[in-house]
Amino acid sequence: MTNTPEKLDPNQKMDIEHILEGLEHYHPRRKGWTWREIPQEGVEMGPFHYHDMSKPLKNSIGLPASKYFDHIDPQPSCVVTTEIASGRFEDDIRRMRMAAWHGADHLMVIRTTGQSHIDGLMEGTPEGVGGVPITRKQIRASRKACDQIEEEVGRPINFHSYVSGVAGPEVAVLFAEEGINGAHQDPQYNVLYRNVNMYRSFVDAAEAKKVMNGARIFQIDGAHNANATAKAGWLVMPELMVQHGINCSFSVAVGMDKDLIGLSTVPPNAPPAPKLWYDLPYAVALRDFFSDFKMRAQQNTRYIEADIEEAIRTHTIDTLISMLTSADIQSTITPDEGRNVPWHYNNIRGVQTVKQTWAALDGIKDLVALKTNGPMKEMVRDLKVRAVAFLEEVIETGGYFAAVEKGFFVDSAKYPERNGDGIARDGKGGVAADTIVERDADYFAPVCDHFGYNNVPAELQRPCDAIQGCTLCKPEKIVYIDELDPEDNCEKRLQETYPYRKGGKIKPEAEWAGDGTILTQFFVPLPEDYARVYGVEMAKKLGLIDPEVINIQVMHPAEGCFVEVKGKVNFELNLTDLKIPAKEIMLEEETLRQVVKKVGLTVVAGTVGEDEHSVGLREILDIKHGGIEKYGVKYHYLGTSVPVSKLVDAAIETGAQAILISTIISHNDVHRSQMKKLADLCVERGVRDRLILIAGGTQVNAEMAAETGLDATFGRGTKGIHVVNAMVKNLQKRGLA
Amino acid sequence: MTNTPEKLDPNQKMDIEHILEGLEHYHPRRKGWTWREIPQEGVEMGPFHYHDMSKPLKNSIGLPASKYFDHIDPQPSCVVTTEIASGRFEDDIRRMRMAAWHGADHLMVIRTTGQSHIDGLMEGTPEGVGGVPITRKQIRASRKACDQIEEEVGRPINFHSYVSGVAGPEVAVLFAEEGINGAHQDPQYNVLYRNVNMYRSFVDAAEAKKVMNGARIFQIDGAHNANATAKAGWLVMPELMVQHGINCSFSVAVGMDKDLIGLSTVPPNAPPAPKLWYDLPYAVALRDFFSDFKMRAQQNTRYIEADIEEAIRTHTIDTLISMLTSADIQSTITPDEGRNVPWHYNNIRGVQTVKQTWAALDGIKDLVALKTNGPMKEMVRDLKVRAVAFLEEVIETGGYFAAVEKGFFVDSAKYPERNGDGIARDGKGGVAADTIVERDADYFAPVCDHFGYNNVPAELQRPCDAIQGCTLCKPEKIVYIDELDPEDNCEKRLQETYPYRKGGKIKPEAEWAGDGTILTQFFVPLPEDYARVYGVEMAKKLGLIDPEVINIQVMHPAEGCFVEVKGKVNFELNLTDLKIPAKEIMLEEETLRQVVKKVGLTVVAGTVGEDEHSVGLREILDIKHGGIEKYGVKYHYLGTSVPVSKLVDAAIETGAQAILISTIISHNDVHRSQMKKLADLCVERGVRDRLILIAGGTQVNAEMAAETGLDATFGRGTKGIHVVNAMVKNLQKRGLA
Amino acid sequence: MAEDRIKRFTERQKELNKLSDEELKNQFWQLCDRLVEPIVELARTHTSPSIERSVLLRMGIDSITAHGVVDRVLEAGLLGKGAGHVVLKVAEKQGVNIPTAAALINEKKEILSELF
Amino acid sequence: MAEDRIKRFTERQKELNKLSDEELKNQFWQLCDRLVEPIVELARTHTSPSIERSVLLRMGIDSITAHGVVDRVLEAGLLGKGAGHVVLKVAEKQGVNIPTAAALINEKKEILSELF
Repeated sequence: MTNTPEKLDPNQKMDIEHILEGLEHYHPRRKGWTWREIPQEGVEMGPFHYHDMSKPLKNSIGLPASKYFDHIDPQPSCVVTTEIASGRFEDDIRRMRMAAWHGADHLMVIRTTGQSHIDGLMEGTPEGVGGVPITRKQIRASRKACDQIEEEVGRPINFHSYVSGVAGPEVAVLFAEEGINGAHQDPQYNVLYRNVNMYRSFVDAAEAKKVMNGARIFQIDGAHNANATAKAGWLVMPELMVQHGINCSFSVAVGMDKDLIGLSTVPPNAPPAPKLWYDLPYAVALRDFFSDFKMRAQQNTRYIEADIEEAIRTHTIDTLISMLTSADIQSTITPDEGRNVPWHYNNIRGVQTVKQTWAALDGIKDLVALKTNGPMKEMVRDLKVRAVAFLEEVIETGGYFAAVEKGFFVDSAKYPERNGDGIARDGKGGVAADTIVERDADYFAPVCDHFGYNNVPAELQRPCDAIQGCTLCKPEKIVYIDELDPEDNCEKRLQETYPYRKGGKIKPEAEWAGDGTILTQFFVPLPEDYARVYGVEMAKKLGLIDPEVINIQVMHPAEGCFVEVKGKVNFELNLTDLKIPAKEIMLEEETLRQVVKKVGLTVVAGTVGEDEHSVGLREILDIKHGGIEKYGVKYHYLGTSVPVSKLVDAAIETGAQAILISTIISHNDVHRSQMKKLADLCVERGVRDRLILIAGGTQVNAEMAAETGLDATFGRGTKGIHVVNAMVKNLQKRGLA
Repeated sequence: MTNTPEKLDPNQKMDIEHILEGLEHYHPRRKGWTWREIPQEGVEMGPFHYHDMSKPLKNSIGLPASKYFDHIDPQPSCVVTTEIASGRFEDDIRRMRMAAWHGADHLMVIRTTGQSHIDGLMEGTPEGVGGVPITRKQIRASRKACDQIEEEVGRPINFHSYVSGVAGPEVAVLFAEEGINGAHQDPQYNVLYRNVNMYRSFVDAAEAKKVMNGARIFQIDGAHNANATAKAGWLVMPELMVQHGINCSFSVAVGMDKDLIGLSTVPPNAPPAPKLWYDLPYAVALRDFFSDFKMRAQQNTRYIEADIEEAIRTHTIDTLISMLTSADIQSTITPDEGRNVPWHYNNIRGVQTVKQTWAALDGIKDLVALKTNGPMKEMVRDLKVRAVAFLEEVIETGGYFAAVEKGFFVDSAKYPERNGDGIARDGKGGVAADTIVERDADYFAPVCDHFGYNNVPAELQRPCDAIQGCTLCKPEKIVYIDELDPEDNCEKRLQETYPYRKGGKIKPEAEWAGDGTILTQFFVPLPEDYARVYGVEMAKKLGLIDPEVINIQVMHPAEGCFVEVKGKVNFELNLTDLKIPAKEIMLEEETLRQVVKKVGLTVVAGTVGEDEHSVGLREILDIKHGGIEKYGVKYHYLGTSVPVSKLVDAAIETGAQAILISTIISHNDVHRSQMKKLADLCVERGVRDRLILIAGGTQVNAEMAAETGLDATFGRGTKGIHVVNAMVKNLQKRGLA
Repeated sequence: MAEDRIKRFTERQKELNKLSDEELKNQFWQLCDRLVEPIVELARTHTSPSIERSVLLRMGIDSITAHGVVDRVLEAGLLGKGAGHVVLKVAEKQGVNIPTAAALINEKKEILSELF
Repeated sequence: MAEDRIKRFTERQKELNKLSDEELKNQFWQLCDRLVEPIVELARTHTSPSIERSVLLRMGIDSITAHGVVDRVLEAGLLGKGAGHVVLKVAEKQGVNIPTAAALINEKKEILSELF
């Protein structure tokens, strides 16, 4: 069956309940991984030519500064990942849509804690911890949503999860059936970090990889966990290369195509350490050895603290390293990972870090080159030698399993040194120890994509002919289970959050719909221990529930601290109570030109309040910036820091019908006082009724007109036509046009 | 007179009132600019060798992640600037101290708006707008504070201000007398951006520069304003080179030493534009032409919007460009400049951006090289050619003044193109037009560091012998004026803020002591126009005064927005009402070891709650990480994701006296529930009185012990000794030791 | 021991430094391949409950039933035959379809006796 | 006009491209120096109220008095002599010290007549 997804309206929230309808009949319309389209000739956007970008999106949201550049939103050539882990898949889905609009096309859903130790598949949509239970229903609903989202933004979305733990082969089959596009699969990860029995882990992995390959699921390994766990992440690089090598060789040996195999690699170091000095040679060595495989560049988490800005700087440098070497996938870490479960907007910040850095450094390889001699050459070579020596010792020791039992891996010292803090596992121990069984001579598995010995009857073309086709050939054979737990499921949760999604009640949210969580930031002139207590007390005074200090930075031991406190608001507002200023209905351009011509509209303009920032006003005036001149308005520009009285005099002299003032300075409300001054002076001179008074500036907003006695006031993003529109309407109102 | 500054106590706030005492007798103990000390052999810090760092500070605060690296705080080889502009110098001073502790040694105080149009010196300490009035009293108090602060941090501080406007020569003398170390001086800036008459501006500049040179004041030019003002900053590069060239040539011609002359240069572009593609060739071209002069690298402000994170990413890239080329001074822009007057902690964030990037990329020039061929070479050469052609046209046009009158400068097109939006000034016009006077043959100025024709009597060795020495030779001749305005001065303001500085009342602050300003950040599932209104309403509900939305980022047009709202708290707390948890008094290491030995202290440990993060616990346990083992404690480590019951069993079997659990997962409070579970189970098994129960984790805090029924709980930054200390004290309390 | 290891490494280092970058790379991959060879053989000749459940899933049996079936098959010591194989046999013997056969196995495990 | 300028630039460009990097750099500095030469001469031979006030400051006169003195001197058409020069003359003539002389000038400007 084919299923073109329903079209989403960018101005409507996704209807989660509706997505859940008819899931039992849903099947993925596409299988396998998709890379971005990269025009060979580069990409032209706005005034710029980009060297290393992919096809732009149909719908997206650019960086804030894009307003200066015709709102362009260049898309990196690499696939961009964001990891989503709200714990409720119905909230994940909304977050996926936001992330896609900001440029993510690889959406990783973290599994609920402990699923890897569950010996079988989970079903339904119970609430997760630190992630969601990966189930058929959760995948179908999410993939179905992704189908709609990818149509909305105009680029395929790769949906990603994890094939690890003691149910690897089943999970792999589930993913193959449901159209998961990418997955982590690394038997070493199970052994070292999940304590799954080593034999079981590898035997299962062979089957899982075969199944993944059949569905063209892109594989990412788990070596990055080694430097997330090592005490001195920058020392374990030789071992990391060994771990990558083992998973790559094993994957190829069990039949995986190289172009489906990716290395999960993280620049191991972070400032204040000299990051580049360690991370760049490592990145080069890795790409030399693994030239046949794909690079999934991840950002550093090992040394991320509670400070968002620090994380973003380090991740900007991580992205620089990717651009100096290579990255097929650039993954992002939410900058708040060091302090709480990722919040909505921090997924976006992570994606923006890559998007912004990629644009900023576009073409860097044409401008700078890696040195191929000196320390660079030596360090690269040294890493390679240590990695090979490591392998030689493993073999000398009796092979991989023996080495694991001796604690060769995840030792925090630089090979060959040992701190003896490596993770040693016992071949007879671990989860699911002693559970593998030898296959008999007449072993038979009547299905496709099965790995290993299989005594398929000679008369069969495909093994699954024995059962007239397996689910991989006949999706209709897949058995869909909805919910097992009548209480712990998304329908119940959706009922609870209904008011905040569709019921007209408003609460902020950070993790889940309606959780009410907000963050406060402030400086308080107290030493750290006092500042911490004050933070909680202040939040309580504000009425926040469960206040918690999630970050403190000492500005000076005695002078004070920067404090961040999260808490939940104890109220909800009604949508109907929000008074939204009516959207200005613009007159037709033609009408504007006619009126302007008819009355010979002339204005006097200048910046006031000792303000030398003329660029904003010039853009409003000049024809070449689409200013009021474009619509036939004549103007006298008096320059910068013009006394208000001088503007009024000029208006009277020249018989202008309007005065335009601009000021960006708002310190002590000088902007307001200047506006009032203009209005008062015109009244004083008895010309108020003859003159249209308009003010603009970055700190100005539409409401200020009323309070300062002007006819119209404009803030950021105003264009000439808005000003003309206001003047013409005003003239009409006064019967002057 | 010599004056060794009073010693500051890092645990005491600076006493502003005390600093103001005896100012009339204060004279600077040092004059002129100071560069950082850079050890030729590099700098060793913690486990690392740095290639491009300066001598470490005596007192400083490192980046948050420095805790992973023995709290090292490497200091860049360049001088680091922060611009301080609270509008009240008494608040500036506290901010200077914070900035110095975070690595700033070039403190720029912005002038109050309009001071450049004041024909003379200002005196006293009236409140400023967007900066402070630069006066003798303000400079003395600030420089006196800097003397104390530089002793505290262990590095000279360069105090900086502005020699521009129509009182340039007087300001220069004031600065020379009061020991200002650096200053902006650029006659072009006066002409183009302050509309000072062009002849007056240059005649004054010659005198000012001569005076500055005499006091070894480092000069920074004003060319950076051109790209802050140009519509397309990345196109004006040839003109920027011309502006730099004119000020450099003029400065040298009037007697300034080249090593005192710095270019104020900003990478003109910003993402989403391909920043590096424009900014790197420009940086190279500039450094080629201006190899005899210093580079003051500033960060981009032209394209900074209201988003802090976006600004920080762009400024990280700006710093990268400095490191790929060169920077004698790296200036910082507060990341909130796009939305409000800089706040305390954003000065620190700006400085951290440089410190963090500099550490991250230490040694980059040994690892990567700029390409000297291809587009790089062409673009560099093209910029140089255009700059020279620009100069040729200026001369052809009749020289500099003629070119200014024709609007050659600050045109937004790329030379030779013109948009005709350049700033044209009239030689007969502008502030202080027609005020220069020709010197007579018997013109005489009986002072030092005077520029130009001076008919000094032959018998005099120095011109000032005629008056037995000028103030530059005899500081005691300087006349100090305290205050002119009995109302608008710092003493009055200090009385108002007294409660918040010394009176035990606590309010947060962003600009001024006691202003009560805080910031709230949140995501709300509303479209932009609704989110904006909701932001203000929510803030009102929280009781915030003057709430204002200062940033909105659309996460998705329908799904919601990230919103930032600032406002003032409507309450103050009393210091005495804050209950500070008593600081734990640690037992002597020796005592700990004895007790541990005596009772043969043994513990059982493991991570719980499906948590595979073992690194934290290992560090608490292992001797090589300074863990409890170091103090003689024996431990049984049961591994990761250990069921609580298993830990209790093991404790009973092994006769251990304590159980240590670790969990970093806090989703849905699993950490709390695991701790409670441990306590309950021990009670159930009747072993609670025999066992000391301790939990730790990144999301755990000391208070949780009480609420979960454990004996002690530990959060971030805990060391083995803390845990041993808690166990021993507990044993003693129970009479078991 | 530690000394020996470091000494051993220094020797290896000396040897490896003789190799060109290309040779070093080949060496790396040869060693990796050699390392995984026995592991791949182990996987080729063995199966596990999860593998067998994944086979049953592919045969159109729901996850819950599949779990039960594999437990029964394991108890009956027939996992080495392949759980799918077993279900297939039962289906043929009982003349029912695959899902029904799976269900039957969960209902009465005697059905597994004398299958092979 | 615009066309001419662009055309003129293209010619210049052609010429300049013949220069080596070093020659181009020298050309840049020669032009800059040539450009500022007349400006420096203007500065050498002229003074301004601010310059003269800055001289008085250096002579130990407070900023407020200095401001008044320069205004008086300007009115008296004596700025070309140098305000410091004027104060010095008054001091000598009246036999008072510099600050007192400055104060006197602000009190009665007649004092400035027939100084030179």
